[in-house]
Amino acid sequence: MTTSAGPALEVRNVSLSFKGVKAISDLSFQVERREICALIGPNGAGKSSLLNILNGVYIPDSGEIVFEGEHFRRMQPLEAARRGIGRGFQNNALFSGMSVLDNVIAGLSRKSRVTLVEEAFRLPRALSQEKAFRARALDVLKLFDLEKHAETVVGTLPYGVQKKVEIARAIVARPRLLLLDEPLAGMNAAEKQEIAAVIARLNRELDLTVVLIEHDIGIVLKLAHHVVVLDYGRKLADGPPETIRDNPDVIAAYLGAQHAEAVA
Amino acid sequence: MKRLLVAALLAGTLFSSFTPASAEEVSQYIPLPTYRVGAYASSGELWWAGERDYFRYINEVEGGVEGVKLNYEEFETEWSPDRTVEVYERVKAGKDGSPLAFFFTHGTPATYALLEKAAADKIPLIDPAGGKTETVDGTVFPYAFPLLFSYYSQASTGINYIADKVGGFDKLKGLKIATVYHDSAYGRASQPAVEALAKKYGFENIQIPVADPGNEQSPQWRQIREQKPDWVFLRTWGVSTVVALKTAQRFGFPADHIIGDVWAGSESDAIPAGTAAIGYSALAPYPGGTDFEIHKRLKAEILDKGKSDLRDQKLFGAVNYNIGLVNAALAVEALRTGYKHFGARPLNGEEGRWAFEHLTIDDKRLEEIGFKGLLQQIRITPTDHEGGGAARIQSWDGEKWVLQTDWIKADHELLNPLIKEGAAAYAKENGITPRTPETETN
Amino acid sequence: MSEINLPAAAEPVDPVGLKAVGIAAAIAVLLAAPFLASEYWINAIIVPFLILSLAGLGLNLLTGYAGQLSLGAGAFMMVGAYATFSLQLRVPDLPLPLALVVAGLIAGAVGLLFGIPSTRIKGFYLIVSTLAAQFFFEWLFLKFPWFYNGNSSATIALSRGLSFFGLEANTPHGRYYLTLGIVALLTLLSFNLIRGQTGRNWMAIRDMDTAAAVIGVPVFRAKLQAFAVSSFILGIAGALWAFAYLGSASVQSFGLTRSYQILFIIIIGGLGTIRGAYFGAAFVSLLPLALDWLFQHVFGGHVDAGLLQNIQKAIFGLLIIWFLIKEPEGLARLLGLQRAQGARRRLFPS
Amino acid sequence: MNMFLETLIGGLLAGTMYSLVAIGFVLIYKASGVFNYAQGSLLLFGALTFVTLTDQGVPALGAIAVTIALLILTAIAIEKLLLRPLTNRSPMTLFMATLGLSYVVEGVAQGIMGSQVRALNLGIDDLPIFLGDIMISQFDLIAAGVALAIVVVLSLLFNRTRIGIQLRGVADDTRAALSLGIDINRIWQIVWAVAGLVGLVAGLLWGARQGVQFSLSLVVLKALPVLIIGGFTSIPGAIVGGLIVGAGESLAETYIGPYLGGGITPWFAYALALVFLFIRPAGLFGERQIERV
Repeated sequence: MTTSAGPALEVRNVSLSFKGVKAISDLSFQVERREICALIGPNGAGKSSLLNILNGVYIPDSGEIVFEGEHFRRMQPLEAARRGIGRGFQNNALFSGMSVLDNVIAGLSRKSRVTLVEEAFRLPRALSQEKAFRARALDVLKLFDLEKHAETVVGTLPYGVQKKVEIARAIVARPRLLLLDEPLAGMNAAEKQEIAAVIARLNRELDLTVVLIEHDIGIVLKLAHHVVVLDYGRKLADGPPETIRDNPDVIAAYLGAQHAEAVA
Repeated sequence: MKRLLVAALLAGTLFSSFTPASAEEVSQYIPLPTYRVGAYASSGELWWAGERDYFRYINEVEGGVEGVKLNYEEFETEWSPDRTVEVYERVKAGKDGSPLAFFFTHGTPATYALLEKAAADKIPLIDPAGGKTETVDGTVFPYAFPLLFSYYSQASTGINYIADKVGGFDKLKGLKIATVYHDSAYGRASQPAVEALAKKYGFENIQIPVADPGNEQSPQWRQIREQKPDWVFLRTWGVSTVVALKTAQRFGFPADHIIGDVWAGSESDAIPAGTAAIGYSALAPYPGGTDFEIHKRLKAEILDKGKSDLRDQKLFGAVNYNIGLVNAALAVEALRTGYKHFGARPLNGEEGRWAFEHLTIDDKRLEEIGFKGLLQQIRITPTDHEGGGAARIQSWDGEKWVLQTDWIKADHELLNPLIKEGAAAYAKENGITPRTPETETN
Repeated sequence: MSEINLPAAAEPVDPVGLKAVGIAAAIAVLLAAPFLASEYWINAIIVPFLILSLAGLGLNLLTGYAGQLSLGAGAFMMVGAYATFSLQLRVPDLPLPLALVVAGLIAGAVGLLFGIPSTRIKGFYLIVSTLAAQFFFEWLFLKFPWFYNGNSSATIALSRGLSFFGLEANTPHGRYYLTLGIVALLTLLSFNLIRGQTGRNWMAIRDMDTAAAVIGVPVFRAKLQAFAVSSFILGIAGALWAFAYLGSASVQSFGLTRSYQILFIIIIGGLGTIRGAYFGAAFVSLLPLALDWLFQHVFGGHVDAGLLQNIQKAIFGLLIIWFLIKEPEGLARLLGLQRAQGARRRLFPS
Repeated sequence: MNMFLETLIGGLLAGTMYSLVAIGFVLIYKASGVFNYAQGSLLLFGALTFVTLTDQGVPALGAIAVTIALLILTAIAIEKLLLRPLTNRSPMTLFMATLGLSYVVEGVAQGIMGSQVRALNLGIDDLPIFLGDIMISQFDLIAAGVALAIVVVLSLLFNRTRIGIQLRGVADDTRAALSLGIDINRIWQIVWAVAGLVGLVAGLLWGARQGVQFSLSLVVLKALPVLIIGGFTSIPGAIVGGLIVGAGESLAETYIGPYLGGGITPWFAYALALVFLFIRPAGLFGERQIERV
């Protein structure tokens, strides 16, 4: 664990636009280490785009990311993964041609130190790594009570279960920062409680900083230590859940009343 | 249901090699690897018609060769060497009690592919006016017969014709002769000979490649217009010949100064080129037309009795049809030579080789079999598997090929050393000790 | 939480025993084959079938598992064949199997080179880089006589024939065992690869290459590995095709139609499966012969030969369409075999 | 300088002949997402039918009408027997199905109409026209005019008519178009028929130039690099791609060829396409896929 004192993640004046449409405009906020930070806001507020910037899928027009003290004008996906940034996706980008277990083991690929030749001839080092990876992946599956689906092709599983596989894949390689894009979407109330509890436990036990996008305000207020509210790519509010709940702008943004004036 | 169908189809192939032997006397088995599908079918279709019609004529009118009937069978290969190899493997053991006396390859790529296999199985490969030029030297290649006209002879005969046209070999000095060739082994096969001839007679030799399939040739003919050659050789086939003639017309190069090689001189090369082909001449070891004695006999005995394999009777006497006739006649005369020596019963590969190496067809024999003017005099020996090396020149008048000259012979003193040298190099590389035919007995 | 999920099919009694017997029987038949089948069947059907399966296996790693479309199988086979020829000619004391391995490495390096564009170009457009390879090598190995040692027919052939560490292998049996040995070894290596981390990386790239990058799969390196391994196998298949089957080969034996044939083998056989290459190769080599035999015997002399051959070609085309409609995952599924552990339902994503 | 200009202009005009073939591909890929390997065989089938009819003495106009009718019927048959059973299958499966289709079309065409080579005279003889001392092929000029005319007609069809709008809808998102009640099957039949007609025009022009014979379907190899440069989904792209490939090949064979031994056009076209793709990975006019994750 790096012992840098500063915040785990800092977003400084980041802006992003697609062919002139401003997705994110001059956004800045900080996430402390071992904090669960929730990003909330209406659809199209730029939440998913921000996550895509954090692990290099999109390149911001301006601004920078500071992760564990290092400054990044532009993050590369592979670089982000190597530095321990795990990621879950909105419409869960699982490898639908592979089994649940294989999907989760794929999350460990950056830790693989085995060469092609060793695998081809199944040399001892390859076998031992394979055994270790499978064991670790099975442990994580147990965490999400998914062992019975281990050999099932992920494409055939219901949406809720696929979501759990995705989170499992994101944490199997012990990331230091976990980015989750609507992890609880498509789940019933019981499942939401169950997964929220797992996220909270991972945060506590693995010192895992979490940035998640969530629409269910009830869950957000209970789970998150810190909430950032986005609207039309701008930061509306940034603080502990309690202050956010009573903030008039946030309520308006959600109810849309004040929206008309803002736009006119 | 699905599994049944696939199983039935696969099972079907198991029985292919167990066909029952026919009862009456054994006939000489002649497999024909043919192509009636794909881009080469246009020339192939007529070739096989010529062969089948002549074999049928021999079987039904002359009662076989020295009494031995011919049992010919076709196998589709789509002109691909791989499928011809497969057919060769299937038939090399012979059929209905008759071994294989020889194997028609019907294409130069197939001959290249089968060279080593056939030598190992001692079965002569017959590829008239084609084949690998070095195989003319029978001492290194006992089982390969590029009869009639090798690629080197093509170059030499062409140059002899030009010399005749410009009034003598000395006039060749200082001329520019360009060759537009299809960029393949086939297209380049006569380059060594042209180089040697250029050194000997002092003309400038320009080689211009056309990439396959050759359906766009403006850059090539623009280069020709810039360099202004006196004569152009076309070493092309199929589409590249037609497009060459049309582009030449557009660039203003006179068709009567273009000479096509054997495989660029048939109706299917000239007709599509329309007016651009008028005056275009081609080397013809296989002259076109029907005013030969054999055509009269075939017309009476086969064509008019509806026994011809030709789908379109109008194509009787087309260059490709006559190729079939000549190939079949060479095979029949060789078998006849073999039967007279070994007895009138099917020959095997070794006897077939002897028969071809003692094949002689002189003018008198040509008269008897009605091939006078259609086939050149030929004398194959163990050291010379070409045996002829001459061709006539025919030019296209818009409807048909008109014969311009009698047989023009290639300059063998110049070519033979080249061939010997090539064959010796092959022998050294493959550890073959050239045989000395004089000492052989039978 | 009720999940509608079908547990894996219950294994039959004592699976290990049954499987072991099955494999032992298969090996016995394979080893005894040359003594059972006729020389024609060995030379003209089984050996080419094995080599086409090997080529299909190689291409399937790249297209079926890693999802990278390639129309260059012919080119990489060609590189393997010409490399083996040059090695055997210019390094005489190198035994053939080593020459094959080195030739495979050369083909693999060339494959890797033509895999570089795959980092920026995706989907159907990627065929441009392998087509460039296809046409470039068809030109290169014909234009410069050094590659075929200058002989006039521009063909390549092993002057000292096939040998296996000194053992003469020029007989049909020799060719069969040499081919069988190599195909079996490379199939085993491929099987190990796709079950390990490499296979997972490839399938991740095939299914969703952006997500793969984000979770840490080294996409660029894995794609190049796929091209390299695939071309390594294709190179050796090319050398076997030239010297164990044909005897002498030229640029023409590895043209674009060869690339289409190999791609066709893995699609009809089953993308993303090891067994698929074998079923596809069987379909391609046996069905035309079966159709030919069937037509010769049924229609024989009564129908015009040209019409017969063309109708046969049309029927083969209809059969292709029919198989593709009936069974999207290819023959491997059609023949109802239990899906191999490595096989996946996923087809090449659009 | 004239040599360069003539080579360039000659190449550009020759390129339009490639575009004609490429347009057929684009139409079918744009509307039904099928990379139609059988486009060459259909092009051949059209030209062969026309020539066979005219050889039988049928007047040109009558032959054209019959051929067009036949192509429309073929399009409907292809849609019913091939596209409908294979809807929403992967492009690879569809690509291979069109390989099967090409065997069927070529087998039937060669079986019924024979394989002899036929001359085709469209009344346009391939004579030179001189601009100063730059020589242009009259035939290629007319072909270029035909290609441009087809592009104009097609863009009118696509942008102005109701069917055209539906076509573009289907091309953009098949499922969305289906949900709006657009009859996908009818649209695909129309697209394949139009592609067949464009193929017929290309077949007649190429047939007049090289004779109507079975290697006519090899023309597809010339169209592939054009498609890759221009993008699979844009008709103007096919024209621009054709011009670039035509000019590129012509200049390369004349200026670079001699140093490399000549005959470099086939691979040079793909090398050119590779360079363009590095700049724009989905072709000049093809739509860039935005990474939706």
